[in-house]
Amino acid sequence: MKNNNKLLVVSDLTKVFIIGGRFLGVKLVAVNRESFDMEEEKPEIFTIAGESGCGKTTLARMILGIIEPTSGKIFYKGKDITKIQSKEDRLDFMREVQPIFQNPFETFNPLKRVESYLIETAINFGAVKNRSEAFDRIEEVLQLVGLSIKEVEKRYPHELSGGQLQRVSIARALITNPSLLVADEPVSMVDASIKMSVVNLFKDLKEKYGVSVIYITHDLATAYYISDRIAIMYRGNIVELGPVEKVMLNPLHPYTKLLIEAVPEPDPDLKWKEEIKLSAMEAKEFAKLGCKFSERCLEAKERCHEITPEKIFVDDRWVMCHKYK
Amino acid sequence: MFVILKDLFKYDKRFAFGFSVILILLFLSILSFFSPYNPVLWSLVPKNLPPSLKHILGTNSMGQDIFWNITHAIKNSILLGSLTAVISITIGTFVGLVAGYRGGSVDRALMSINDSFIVLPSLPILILLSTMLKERLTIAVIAVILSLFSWPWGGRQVRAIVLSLREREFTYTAFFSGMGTLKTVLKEHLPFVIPWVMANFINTILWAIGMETTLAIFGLSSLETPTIGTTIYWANQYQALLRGIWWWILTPVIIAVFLFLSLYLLSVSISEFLDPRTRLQRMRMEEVST
Amino acid sequence: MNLLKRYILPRLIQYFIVIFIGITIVFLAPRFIPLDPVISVINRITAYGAQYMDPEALEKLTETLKELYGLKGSIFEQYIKFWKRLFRGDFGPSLTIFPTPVISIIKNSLPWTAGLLIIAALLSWSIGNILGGLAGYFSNKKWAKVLSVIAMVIYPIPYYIMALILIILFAYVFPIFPIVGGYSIGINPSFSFIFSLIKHAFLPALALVIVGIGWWFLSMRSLTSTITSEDYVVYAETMGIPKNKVLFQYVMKNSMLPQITNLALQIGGIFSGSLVTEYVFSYPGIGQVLYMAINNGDFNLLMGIVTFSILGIATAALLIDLLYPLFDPRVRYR
Amino acid sequence: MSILKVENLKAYYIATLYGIKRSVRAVDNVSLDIEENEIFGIAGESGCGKSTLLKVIVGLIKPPLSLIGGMVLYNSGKDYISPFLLSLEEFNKIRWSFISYIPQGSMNVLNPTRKINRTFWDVIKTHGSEEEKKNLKTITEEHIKALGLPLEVLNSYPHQLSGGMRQRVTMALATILKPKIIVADEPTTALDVVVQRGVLQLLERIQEIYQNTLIIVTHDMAVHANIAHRIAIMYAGKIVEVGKTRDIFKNPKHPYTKYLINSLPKIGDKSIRESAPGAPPSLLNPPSGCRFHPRCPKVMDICKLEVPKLAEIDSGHSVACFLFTKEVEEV
Repeated sequence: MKNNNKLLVVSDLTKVFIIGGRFLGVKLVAVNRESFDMEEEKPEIFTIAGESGCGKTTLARMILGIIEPTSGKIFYKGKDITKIQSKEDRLDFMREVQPIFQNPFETFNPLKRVESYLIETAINFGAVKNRSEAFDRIEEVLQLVGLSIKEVEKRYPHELSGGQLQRVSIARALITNPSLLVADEPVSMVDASIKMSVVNLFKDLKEKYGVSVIYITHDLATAYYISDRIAIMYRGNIVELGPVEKVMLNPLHPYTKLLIEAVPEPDPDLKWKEEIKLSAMEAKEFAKLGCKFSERCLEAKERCHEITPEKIFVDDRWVMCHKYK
Repeated sequence: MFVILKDLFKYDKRFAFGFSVILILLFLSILSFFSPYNPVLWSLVPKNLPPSLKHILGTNSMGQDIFWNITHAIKNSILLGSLTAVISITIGTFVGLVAGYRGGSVDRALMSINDSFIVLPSLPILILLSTMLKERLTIAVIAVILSLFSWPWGGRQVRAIVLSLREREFTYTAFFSGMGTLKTVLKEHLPFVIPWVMANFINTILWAIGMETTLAIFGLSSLETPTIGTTIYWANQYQALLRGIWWWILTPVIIAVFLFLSLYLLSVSISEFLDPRTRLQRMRMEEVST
Repeated sequence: MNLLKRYILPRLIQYFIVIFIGITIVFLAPRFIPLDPVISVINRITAYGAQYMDPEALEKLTETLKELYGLKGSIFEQYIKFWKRLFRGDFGPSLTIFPTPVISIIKNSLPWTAGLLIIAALLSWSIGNILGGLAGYFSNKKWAKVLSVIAMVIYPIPYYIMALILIILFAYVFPIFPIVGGYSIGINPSFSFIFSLIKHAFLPALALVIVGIGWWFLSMRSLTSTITSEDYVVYAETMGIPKNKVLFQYVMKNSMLPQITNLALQIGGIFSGSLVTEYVFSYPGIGQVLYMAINNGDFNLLMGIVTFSILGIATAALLIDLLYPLFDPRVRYR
Repeated sequence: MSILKVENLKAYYIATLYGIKRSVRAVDNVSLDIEENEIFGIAGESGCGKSTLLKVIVGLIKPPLSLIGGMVLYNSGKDYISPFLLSLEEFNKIRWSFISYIPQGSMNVLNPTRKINRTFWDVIKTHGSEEEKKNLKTITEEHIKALGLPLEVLNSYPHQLSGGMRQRVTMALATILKPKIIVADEPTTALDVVVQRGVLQLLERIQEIYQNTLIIVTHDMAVHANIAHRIAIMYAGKIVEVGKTRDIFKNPKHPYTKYLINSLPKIGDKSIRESAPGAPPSLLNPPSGCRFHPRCPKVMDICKLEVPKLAEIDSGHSVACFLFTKEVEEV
């Protein structure tokens, strides 16, 4: 089987949300028939980037099994996880794939001590036999993220800083020795002065412990900094996917170009020169025929408005644009 | 627990008032167990006596001592309210939990029934039901039929709380910590639901006592059992006010006002105190002061 | 189109569900409760001294009563018939005022109740909301706090107790108002008739309005204090826009919106209140008729009133809901 | 000549709940001089007091925030006036026509039940001259056109506009009366990068057209690099460094600023970035002496005891750090 040495295969994945009841609701295609895969042998940080509402979080949640795809399949180490039924299989899967969430203050119940989640994870996944062993394991993972049990013990979330909490969140995810972390905007709420230490942590995890990471972000600078490959999403589609250097330094898709140009450089010598145009009212691009970016695309031709472009492999990457056919 | 009560008592005037009055009323209702008169029997004392040392609140036209009678009435009214609250909160919480956690068509079906009961005018239907059951009405039966119209409010609110909790990130953290649904509900969500249940419990008691009083006016209650409502009913039947036996009608009215007021103030102050947001604020403040 | 699909249609569906559930309960209640209205009427007749009724006549009477109550045939047939009669507005004859049809008794007393109810609801809604809005916006002012305390004391008191307190105060302690009736007997329709009408309606309306104000005041106050901390209000204040404009155009306009929906939800409660109040003040509305029906075991009349109130309240609530988009542009343009 | 002066400003949040009192020392002894016709950036992490500083600058002091000491002065052309000393009426006169404010989270600052043009008219009616009040329609339309926004937004309700458009409408609203000073609190947070760029360009354009002063607060250093002329760095309620944008980015002095600048990732550069150790302190109970000392790699004994004063070390470049100055802040 071709999926044999793949860590994760996402194929033809679609999620349609119906807002407001089955009869009267409005359809919203959050993720539209997307596919990609990750190697098992070679751990990597795979970034899914895009603006709000592009479907990146929906995609991540489907991979985590929190929401059910409308159609399509997700294979984790050859096993279709959309078909998981039994509690044991679910636990087995969660042992391998763990999430990191966006808001560290929301990751833990504000009315509970944070260590309770660490203990629960250690015990529920059978990593340890009893509470004292659990504490050994917890100390181990906390040290991995640069904390110690003393800093965390008996603390409520509000007594820790955002950076510390995000580390605890990562430590919790590591207790089960997972092979894949799915991190949804893990540093967007972390203070600037400690942001990079959290980002570096992901890098370390990959390099030293062989953990692969799916990094969901809108922050292209950190995406460039840590990732190996990147997928740029626009309105439910991955419009460009490839090695991060290729995609970000030499973007092919017009949307990727626009996105990268819009990122402000933290250098007063590299100020923006020309102005960009913004669309006045948000067009209903989700329901649109053809390429969803065509309304905003400066290079759009007639066919772009009518025919949905196919994915083409150009210069080491997949691009979803008529220009390269 | 005691510390919390002390804090509330000290810093919240509404609580202090409500709690004191409720304690007094509870004391009165306990007194009923030591009542020298059987509340169901008539003509035990001379009729229509104004308040005096022997009969603190006077006597009524049925030959009953009003003070001892009202202690029974308070006890029975509170009992009725609590019973209704227990029944309707159990149903409401159950329906809300099921709708919130199951979602989908189960949720839609349950909620449209629920919402219909909310919009439905309750009094006419309650009147219809109690007219039908007129001869068999007891405290328990009244509590059951009152519950028919008080569960939906709770059901709706529990569902709303559950829906918002389900989408919060810590619920996912609990899920990925390998906690099952039941454990998540009990350990993660209950602290958010309980304050609401407490407040709603008191509010339902309030509503039920009010409703029973209203039904009793129409003569649709367990008329032999003294409650605040039936006391007023009998006073009206004998036209106490027109005949100048003001102590007969005034006693239950004043008791009712104090009972409703204190229950309401208790529910407001408790729900404010237990609200997770205030609770968090308090936790933060304590951290500073220590 | 979207408004119809997303807003109006779901509400219409809900309306029909409400009517369906309500009417079904009304239909089922007497049939599932272990007391037979027919037998209880016959018991009453026998108690009045008709002991010598021969069995055949008794049988006939039972049949007639069953016919009158719609209790003939299988439960399903009865149910269909029940709806059919409902559509014709036929609730059978009243037993107390035999053979006046129930519908015409209701028709006679309905204007009284509707008048009292609408006036009380509108008055308490507008006064309560304006005062509550002011108190929520100027929450630090002394008068706002005093008003809040008063509202907190009034709010939990049921209509009935309030009515009694008013009677004790204004008809007994200070005999200003008449205790009972809808108008003084023997006055011709004229200016003094209207005056008498107002004088008689004053206390019942006052009881409804006072309790109503307490409710609307408290809910409006909490809504307003939430809205007052909304970004757009804080910003309007930052912009230095005059206080009264901020209060009415920015705060009240937005906090009134949920109150419209609440009015739809609350209308059943106000109706219940008016039933009781009418009875206490012997005001000639539905409440009085209801009391008569209960006391005389007038089954048809009771069923008619209950059915009618379900239809009326649900329709009123629906109308209020349907008017809502006129006030909220977010629902109007979606 | 400076158009706005902040002198030894102290503003705390003071709250009481069930008998426990707490005070957050959000702005603690801050002084600033802001020039005419410049874009001045204030940078810092969440909870460092930068938004509070802005609020006090525009005179928005409402409980639980209270002013403990210090002064804010506006240069009205003739003399300095302080928003704290004006009556509400006098203050209303200068609001919007002299100083205006674009608040944080301005996604929701537009009244959902009021058409956009009504809000513009409200502002003109409140603060404009008689002349302006007469022509409020044309003034509004011309202003919208000048900023390059489509006219149809005026006839819309807020919920009909996209987030970016709402943000730009708010900016137009803040500048309708051509104020001398515009104060913007995190104007681009929560916006997507493409929209963010459009919004920043609009801010720059406004500043170019009206030649006024723009004070912009954001935690995003890249935004400052692109738009600000001068930057102040805030840490735990205090300003630790002020300088020209180039100086701050190319030659940061304060150890905290160094961490902040050096940790910024850049597209096209994969070299390792390091964060400052530890975490920012709680303002309920800030550390003694220099508030950065527990995290500072170059901490000295004096840092734990004395508070360093913000002092000029180069022309237009001031630092509050004992590595560069020996001056101690008197409280």
